[in-house]
Amino acid sequence: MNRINFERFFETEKQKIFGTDFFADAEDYEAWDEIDFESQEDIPGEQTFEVKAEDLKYYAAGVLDDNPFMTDEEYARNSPYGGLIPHPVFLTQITFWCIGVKGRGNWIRTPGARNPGQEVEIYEPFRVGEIIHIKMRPHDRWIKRKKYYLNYKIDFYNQDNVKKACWIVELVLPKSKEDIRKFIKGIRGVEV
Amino acid sequence: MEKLTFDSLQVGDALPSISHTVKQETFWKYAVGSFDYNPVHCDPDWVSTAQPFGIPQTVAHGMMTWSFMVTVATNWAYPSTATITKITSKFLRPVPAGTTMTCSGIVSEKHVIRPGKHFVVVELKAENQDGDLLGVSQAEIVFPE
Amino acid sequence: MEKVTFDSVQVGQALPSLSHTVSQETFWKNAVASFDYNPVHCDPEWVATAQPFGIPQTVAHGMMTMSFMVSVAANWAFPAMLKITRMQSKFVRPVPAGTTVTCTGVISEKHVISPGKNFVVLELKAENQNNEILGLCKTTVVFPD
Amino acid sequence: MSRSNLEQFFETGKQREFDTDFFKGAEEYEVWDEIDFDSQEEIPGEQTFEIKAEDMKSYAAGCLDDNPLFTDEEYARNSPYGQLLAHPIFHTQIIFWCIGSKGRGNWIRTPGSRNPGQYLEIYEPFRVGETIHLGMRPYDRWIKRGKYYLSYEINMYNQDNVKKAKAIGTLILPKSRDDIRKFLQGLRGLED
Repeated sequence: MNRINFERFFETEKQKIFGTDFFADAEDYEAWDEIDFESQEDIPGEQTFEVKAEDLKYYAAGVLDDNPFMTDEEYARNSPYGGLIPHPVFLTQITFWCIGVKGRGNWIRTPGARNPGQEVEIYEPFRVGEIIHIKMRPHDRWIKRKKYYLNYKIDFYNQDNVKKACWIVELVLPKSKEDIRKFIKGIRGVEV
Repeated sequence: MEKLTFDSLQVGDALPSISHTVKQETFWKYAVGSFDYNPVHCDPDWVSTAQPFGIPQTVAHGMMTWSFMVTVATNWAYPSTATITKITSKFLRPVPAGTTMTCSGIVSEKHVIRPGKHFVVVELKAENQDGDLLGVSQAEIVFPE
Repeated sequence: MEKVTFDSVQVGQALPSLSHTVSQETFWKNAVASFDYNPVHCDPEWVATAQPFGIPQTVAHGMMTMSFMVSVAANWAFPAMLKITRMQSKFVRPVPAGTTVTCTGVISEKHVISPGKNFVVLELKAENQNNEILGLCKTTVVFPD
Repeated sequence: MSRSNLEQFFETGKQREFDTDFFKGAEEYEVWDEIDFDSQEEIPGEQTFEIKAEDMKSYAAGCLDDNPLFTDEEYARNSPYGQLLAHPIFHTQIIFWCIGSKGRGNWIRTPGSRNPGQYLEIYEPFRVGETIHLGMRPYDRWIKRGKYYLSYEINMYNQDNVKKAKAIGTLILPKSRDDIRKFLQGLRGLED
């Protein structure tokens, strides 16, 4: 699966440097049965996210939303918002970026993972110019109908430590590293 | 009831069910036990015209139906000193006197947190003699170390 | 910027719908936009055998389907300066390339709290061309005036 | 509706004292469209609840639960719990008692109200000898499919202000005082 499929769509700085190969380090992703629920203190992301107009605009484009508040800087500036506002699900981009490849929470990159549904709460919309950092911790882990669920609670803060949003990010995962390895080799590693 | 441990449990395990046939007297008794003397449960004359549920009979307290369902969980969990921490309920049909309510439960989720914090989710339900769903409840039950 | 007042909205009111036909290219574009390059969306060869969803095709990102649904809410709320505060989604069916996703929304609950805190709950739905439900999203919209 | 139907089941001091006529004073109950949601500080109940063994035992009997942990003090004392336990839904008795008929929250007595479902969190089990007081506040109020819902958050504390449990109590209510009056005359004061 090489990058050329994606490169033609790259528009932002961050997109050009982000690791697009989710297989590359899959062996080291946190596995469902190895997550430490003992310590409850907050875990930072691998990196922070400086919000640029291009990030907002191309998230909206990526979800085929042509709403001018999210895509047209001039229009947004003259609106009561006074500037671009993001699509409410823009924090997806922030999360995959801040979690990165090596850090805690990288299980969200697991090949073979499935998305059962999410819960997001927005306190303040993200704004161009803010530098967002995330704090996350294991929240719940369960088995239901032979599927292995995991979720982390992620809080999003800006440079002044104002809490902007909260997301309970949840996936159905392969159970163990061994099952992840199967998926890496292209074999189904769930509910076998 | 033999002792259960979190590890011995499986998603899909059924809990022993219970059933009760409820009469007007049952509603009066529960009203006394709960201080909920709402006439929709206690006053057959008033209810025959007021009919909050659109039927002329008195009906069981939602809280009684809930209590019946939770009893299925406590009968199953307490012998193993497991504790119930969170319970929700939904009442789907009014339950007139004469109904035989059967309450049952199954383990639907196993939450693997850490020793002393592991919990299961039990789905409870109450059905009448025709198998119609009267109410449902979901209980989180934490197992000791 | 037409003003939408809390009193003017009614439970049951439908919001303007939208629809998109998704292709593999749409998935690649969304991967770039969200940094979510999971092979289940991006790698047709791998998915042909790995089949996490038990089908040999790549499928849309859940977050894209959620974004489509939330766009229905944003198209209605943003021009009226209403604030989208909470979203809770559920993905019911995988969405393979070639699907036409149609998203609709209806005001299902009106929460009368106090000026500045009133909110409505929208039930948003995504369906495919055979009217099968792909996803659901419950969204809270607060009226700031 | 004569009290005699009920008196036959009285077992506790509180039961003999409690006003069983929900019609009396119903005109003054809090009404759906008149609840003040602005102030968010916790409102106390009209009275407190000193837990006696008879109260817990009578609740279990009232819901036909013969579990000896709830009904047999001697058995309970020798069990791993070491003392009498309350059925998890015993809080219903506490709430109806503490709210009484005149104070805030008395909408739960409204003739014509319906119970759509409840939410309860138990932090510490209730114990004989504790004196429980309530801390309530309006939580949510909404219309759905022509029905008028009201919910209060009801926190239950013991004499040392330890929070024992939290309930979100919700009922479908008649919309206005006029609708309640209809019910008082034995008519159906609802639109759905």
